[in-house]
Amino acid sequence: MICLTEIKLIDDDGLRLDGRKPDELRPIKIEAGVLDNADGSAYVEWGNNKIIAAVYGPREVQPKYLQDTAKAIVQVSYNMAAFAGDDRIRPGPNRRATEISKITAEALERVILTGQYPRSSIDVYIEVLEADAGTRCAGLTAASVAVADAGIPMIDLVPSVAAGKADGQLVLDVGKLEDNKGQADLPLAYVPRTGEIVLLQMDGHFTRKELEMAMKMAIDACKEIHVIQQDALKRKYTPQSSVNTNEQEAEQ
Amino acid sequence: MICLTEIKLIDDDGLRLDGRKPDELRPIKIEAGVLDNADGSAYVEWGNNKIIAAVYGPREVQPKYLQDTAKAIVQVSYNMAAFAGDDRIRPGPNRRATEISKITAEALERVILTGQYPRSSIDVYIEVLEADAGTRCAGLTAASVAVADAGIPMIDLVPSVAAGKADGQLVLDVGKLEDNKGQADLPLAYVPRTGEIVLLQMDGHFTRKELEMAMKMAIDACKEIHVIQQDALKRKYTPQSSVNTNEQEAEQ
Amino acid sequence: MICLTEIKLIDDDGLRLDGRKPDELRPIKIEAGVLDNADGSAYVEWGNNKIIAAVYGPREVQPKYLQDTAKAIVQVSYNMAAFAGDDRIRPGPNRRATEISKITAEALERVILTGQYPRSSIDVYIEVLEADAGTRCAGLTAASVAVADAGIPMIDLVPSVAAGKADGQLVLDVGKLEDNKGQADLPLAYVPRTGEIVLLQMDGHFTRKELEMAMKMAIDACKEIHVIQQDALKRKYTPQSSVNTNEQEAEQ
Amino acid sequence: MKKTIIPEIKKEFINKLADEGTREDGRGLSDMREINFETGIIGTADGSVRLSLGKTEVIVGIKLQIGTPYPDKQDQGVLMTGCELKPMAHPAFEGGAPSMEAVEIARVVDRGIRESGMMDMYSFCIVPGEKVWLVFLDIQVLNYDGNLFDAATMAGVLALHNTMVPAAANELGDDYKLPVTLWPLTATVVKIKNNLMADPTFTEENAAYARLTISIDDNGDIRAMQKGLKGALTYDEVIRALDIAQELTQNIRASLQKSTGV
Amino acid sequence: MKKTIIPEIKKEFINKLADEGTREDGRGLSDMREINFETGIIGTADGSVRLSLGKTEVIVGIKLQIGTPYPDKQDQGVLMTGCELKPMAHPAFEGGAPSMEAVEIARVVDRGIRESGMMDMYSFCIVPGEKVWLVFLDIQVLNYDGNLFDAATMAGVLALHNTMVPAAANELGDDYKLPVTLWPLTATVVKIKNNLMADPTFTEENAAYARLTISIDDNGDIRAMQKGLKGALTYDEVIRALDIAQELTQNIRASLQKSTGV
Amino acid sequence: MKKTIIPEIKKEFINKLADEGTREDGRGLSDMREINFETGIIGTADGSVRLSLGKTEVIVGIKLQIGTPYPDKQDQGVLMTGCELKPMAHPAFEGGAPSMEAVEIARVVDRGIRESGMMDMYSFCIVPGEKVWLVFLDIQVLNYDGNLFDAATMAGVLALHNTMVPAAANELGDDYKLPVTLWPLTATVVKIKNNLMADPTFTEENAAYARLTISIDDNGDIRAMQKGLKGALTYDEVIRALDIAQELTQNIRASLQKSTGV
Repeated sequence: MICLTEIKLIDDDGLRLDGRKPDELRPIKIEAGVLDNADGSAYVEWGNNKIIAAVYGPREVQPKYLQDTAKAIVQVSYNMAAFAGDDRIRPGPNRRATEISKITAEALERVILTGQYPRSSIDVYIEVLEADAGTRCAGLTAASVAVADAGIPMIDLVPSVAAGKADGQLVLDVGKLEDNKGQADLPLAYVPRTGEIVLLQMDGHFTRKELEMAMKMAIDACKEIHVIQQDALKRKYTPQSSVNTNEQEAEQ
Repeated sequence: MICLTEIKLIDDDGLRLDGRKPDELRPIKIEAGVLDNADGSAYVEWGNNKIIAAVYGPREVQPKYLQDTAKAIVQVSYNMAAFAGDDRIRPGPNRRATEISKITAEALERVILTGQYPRSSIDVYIEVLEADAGTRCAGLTAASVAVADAGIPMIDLVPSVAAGKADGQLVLDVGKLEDNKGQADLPLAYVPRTGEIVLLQMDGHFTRKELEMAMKMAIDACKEIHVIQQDALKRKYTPQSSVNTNEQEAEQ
Repeated sequence: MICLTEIKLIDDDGLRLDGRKPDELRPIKIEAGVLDNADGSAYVEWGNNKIIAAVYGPREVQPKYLQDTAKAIVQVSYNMAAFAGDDRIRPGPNRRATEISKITAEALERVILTGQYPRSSIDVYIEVLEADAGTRCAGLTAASVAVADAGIPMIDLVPSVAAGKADGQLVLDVGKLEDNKGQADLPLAYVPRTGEIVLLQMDGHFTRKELEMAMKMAIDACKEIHVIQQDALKRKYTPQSSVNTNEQEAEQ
Repeated sequence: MKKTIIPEIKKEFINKLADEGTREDGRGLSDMREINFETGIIGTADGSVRLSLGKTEVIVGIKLQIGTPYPDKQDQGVLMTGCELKPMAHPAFEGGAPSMEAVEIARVVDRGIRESGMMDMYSFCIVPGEKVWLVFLDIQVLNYDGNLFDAATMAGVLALHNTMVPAAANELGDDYKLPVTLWPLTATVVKIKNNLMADPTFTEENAAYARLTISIDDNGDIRAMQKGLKGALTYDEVIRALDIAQELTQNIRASLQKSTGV
Repeated sequence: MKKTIIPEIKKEFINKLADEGTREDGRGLSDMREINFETGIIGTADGSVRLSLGKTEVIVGIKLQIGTPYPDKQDQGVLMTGCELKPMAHPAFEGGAPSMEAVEIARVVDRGIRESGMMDMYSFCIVPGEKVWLVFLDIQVLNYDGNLFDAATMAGVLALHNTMVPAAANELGDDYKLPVTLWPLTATVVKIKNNLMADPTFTEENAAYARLTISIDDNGDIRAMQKGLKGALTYDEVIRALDIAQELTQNIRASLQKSTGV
Repeated sequence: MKKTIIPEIKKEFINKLADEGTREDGRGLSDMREINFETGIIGTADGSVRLSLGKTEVIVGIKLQIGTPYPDKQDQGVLMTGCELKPMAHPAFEGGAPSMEAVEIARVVDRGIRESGMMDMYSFCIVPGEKVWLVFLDIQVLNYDGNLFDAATMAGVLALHNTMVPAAANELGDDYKLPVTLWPLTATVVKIKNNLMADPTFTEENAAYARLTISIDDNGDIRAMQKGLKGALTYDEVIRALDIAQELTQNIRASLQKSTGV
């Protein structure tokens, strides 16, 4: 217990353990179209998170009774690789992954034009290869790029990030130790084009005022992430490869 | 071992641990129509047993290959709530519940006029909320009231009770300690209108003569329980509510 | 460790622990048509292995989506009885049984004239009642006799046996201790009529030259086993029962 | 869970009523349905409550057992929240493994209670690294008519307040009341077109576009949130939902405390 | 298990025969089919038997292992009876998890043996609360032609009488015969219309209206009963079934004891 | 795995090319596709590699944990190899429990590595009978285009060479490199009509008649083999496959060793 209270998440200069300012994102790198078989895919490195998303569809619904005659269904499977965490993770579904899969599907369903593909399924697979806090946000961020890469029409991409509280102070893009030792975590996904929130969770302790500020902080950051998402797609679909390389380097 | 042999299940006055006479039932309270969604339902308090039964149907058979073109199938799911026993019970099916579900369905199938509903299913759910010995009998007793409450035509209600042996003496409606320390247990369900036995199990040790007496004791008690079942249905379906209240009080 | 190295698998006379010569099979006894319900069946005693194989089919494919419009599918279920090993075996599938079922089905699929039974299934059940090394070979040997007993047309029976290495020397029909303490194991199944290998696995350590010799040793032994398989079928299908008895005794 | 489809015309009707500030059952948009409960009803449980929220009816039972702590939380007890949506409770519920919906409900109820600090998990440690109390909170749904999130959280909190720690049976001294004083509660609102409605019925849930569950502690602070369903909420809608949730939970808390004599 | 439907005309035929006191295979109504068995056939088992009852054929293997007792039975060993109805044994049997029928068979066989007191579970305790013998009784069905209840119980009892406790391999002294002396047996009768038939075949089971399995001990006392199938029995029919069961089990017991040299 | 059917005409085409000594992608019959890999890419793993073999792409992660040995191998560590064929990697792969194909791949990769003696399992014993290292080798398939056997074995061996034993985190002194020096490798050939082809693509695998995977150690000796698919191989074809495998693995080993600076 003693050692826990001694960890200072914010130092005297107002900087966080990894040197970030309270409202600063970790480095984010997105690459679209990384897998050959999938209809769409994206790879995200976000801090030490390493996540790959693949999209198959629109395709036949399996099992058939899930079919919707009016629109495509969106099925998401979020999964942690066996080696992605501190301890080895037993393969197979668990309650945490089930919940994340559900809320991720609900967020994507808002932006995908599912009405264009009745009776079909859009299947999204998110594999966390290395986890470093914020995997659900990074996974959704990757997944929406993968859906776009699959050529499936969407209202907009879905950037997502968590705001939180560490040492009593609001912080953006909660890191691993901040997640464990901090006071609150608020994952949020925001659709810039419509100004809508499509994923929202929270746990911890926020006053009403802190909560409002944290939401605003996350929404602003989503706009930043949205640009990185768009760049990733541009890089893939712009023919001039030399330009792409430059952009990529500039981003890093 | 020593302490076990010291427990006297029948005292010098011939009374049992809870003060009952050998051929006396525990207090039984049945209420029909307790759930809003189910097509029929019943709640039973029987000693400290608390059991709720719900019936859906006749409805479509799931899965479809179980369908019978000549009659309705009866599917029973008997389950103990996680908190219904001395130790916490892990959710999910187990061998005991599977067996009880099977013999309960077989008992109900005898009395339900399944021929009236070909290709359909009558689904019975029995949840034991608190267990105090005799749950299979109390569950079947509740289930048949719930089937009647669903308006499904039956030959008769199915009262059920266990006879047993404690300290070498025949006892009716075996209690928890009598079940653990007694010498025999004989759950039986009886259809008064036809004079038939539709559920019959036994374990322990009966001489042929004891067995015959135990069966008779259980059959007689079933006739008593049958009245309580009928009262429960009458109370629900009689318009004069003041009369119902009186009956209910009288019964307790 | 010390005791392990002290076990000599081959003695000074070149004989093995059970007195066999390096290229000698254990006693093999095959009986065809041992079960009443199955369309075909065979019982094999091979050393202390006791294995029974049953065949049902051609019959309807379950589940239906596995159906092949051009030919029969061959489904094999290899299983160890709970009491077949040194420790009690938990019922249910495991990875070893899954692999053996797969390679056994692939071997049988080569010889069964599946094209004659489109849309149907040939289901093979192999139960190891007592295991004594070499169960997959003995199981396949039994299974092909059972398929023949079912009257399903085949190119040929499929004899199978393992060659191996013990104390650095090639040995035929690897025994239990040789399997545990030996240096290599090579299960092989051979179709005499076509000269083809339809099952081939290996683990351990063979030089290229040893491997070639081991394969030849196993192929030669398969021809011997083939005769025993044919005899089993002849005994069942030859009308003169007195003759059969003689043959049977002669073999033992 | 089987798919439940609410006809478009029904949704229109619900929304039209909402535009007029009312609902099928006559409630105002921010009103809860009637709450009834009875505590201590299950003799085999260490704490229990049967609670109805309108026609939604649940039993929560608490069982304490001695077990080993998690390796990374050697000096803390363990809270485990279970929920199944059994076919008894609604014709759309199916048997078998817990559905995605059941998992979400269990996790949201767990979070709402856990994050409030209502349970001091350190106080459930008996021997660090060896023996701790495992607290099982099991939700048995008898009848489902929407908004199980709030009903189950309320029932869970009431059941915990009703719980006696079975110390004697475990040779740890006399039984004692579970040391809890706080009353975290959730309020769930759904959005149907542009209207927000608290405490949705089954029909309203299925007509709704988005759902937000908010856990509020005794101070009015926010302890957990969960957005659900396939639609979105604007920032302003979240703010309105927070207004509703803070007021509703304050009122319910007062009334629950009064009923239980706190 | 797949549904098996016996045509109505077949049932009529079986019943007509029964009215005349006979059956498809020529037996009288209260006759058992021929029993054949061989013990000690599985070298890896501590006790084993292969038994056929008519065309129903089973192997029972007994394995003893050292394990921990149940918390509420610290000074007793554990008997575990397993049965699967694998597709090998009958075209109606399917793969996968044990069916309801398999569960019922395992539990009824277990009860018939356990309740007889044939196994003194206290004698299987090695160190109270720590080390006891786990006795696994596994039923492997090779061919199914009805009345597995009686076949498996007989095989189980024979296998237990054939069992050597593997003490030496567990460093507990010399191996010794499992200390059992009793011979509990079951007899199963089915009711087809108004006739009772003992030891039903598969066809008779499927034509039958009700089934009753009765476990009888060496004294002719009743140790367990199980009614099955979707019909009913009158009190008088149960009495007749008891008559049949007491006589049948007495005869079989004598003959099994004779065969095994008891 | 869903059934994948390659049209007969496609098979003819593949075979025609093979008769001419070439393949759809221009390779010779005994050529491997291009191999690319990067080690140490997963920070949470003790060893890792991302490897592509043509369009087949896998990640192998190694995790070491302390656990108890198997009862019959008290003085040895434990190697556990896991593989799932998740729907991400190919449209024919389905969710749920590992398929027969995934089980076979995991077991063949495990055998190829284990039988080579590359891992001295005794060196993973910490306290005999009590504490040993459990080595988890998990294969994550990102994109499947055939011959996962060879790709996963290569990736597994590279990942083991990349592994640091997490001794410090387990209070067992400083971390150290996993003591491995050998490079077992597999080569897989398929037979299409009468031609043998190494390193088959997905299309070639599905057009093929038989498959043979051969594990070869640093000395060119054979450590494991696995025949697959529904056809047969003659003795001579096995000999030719051995020729191909010995040459291919020697070349790949040299090139992998060079790349990793061994």
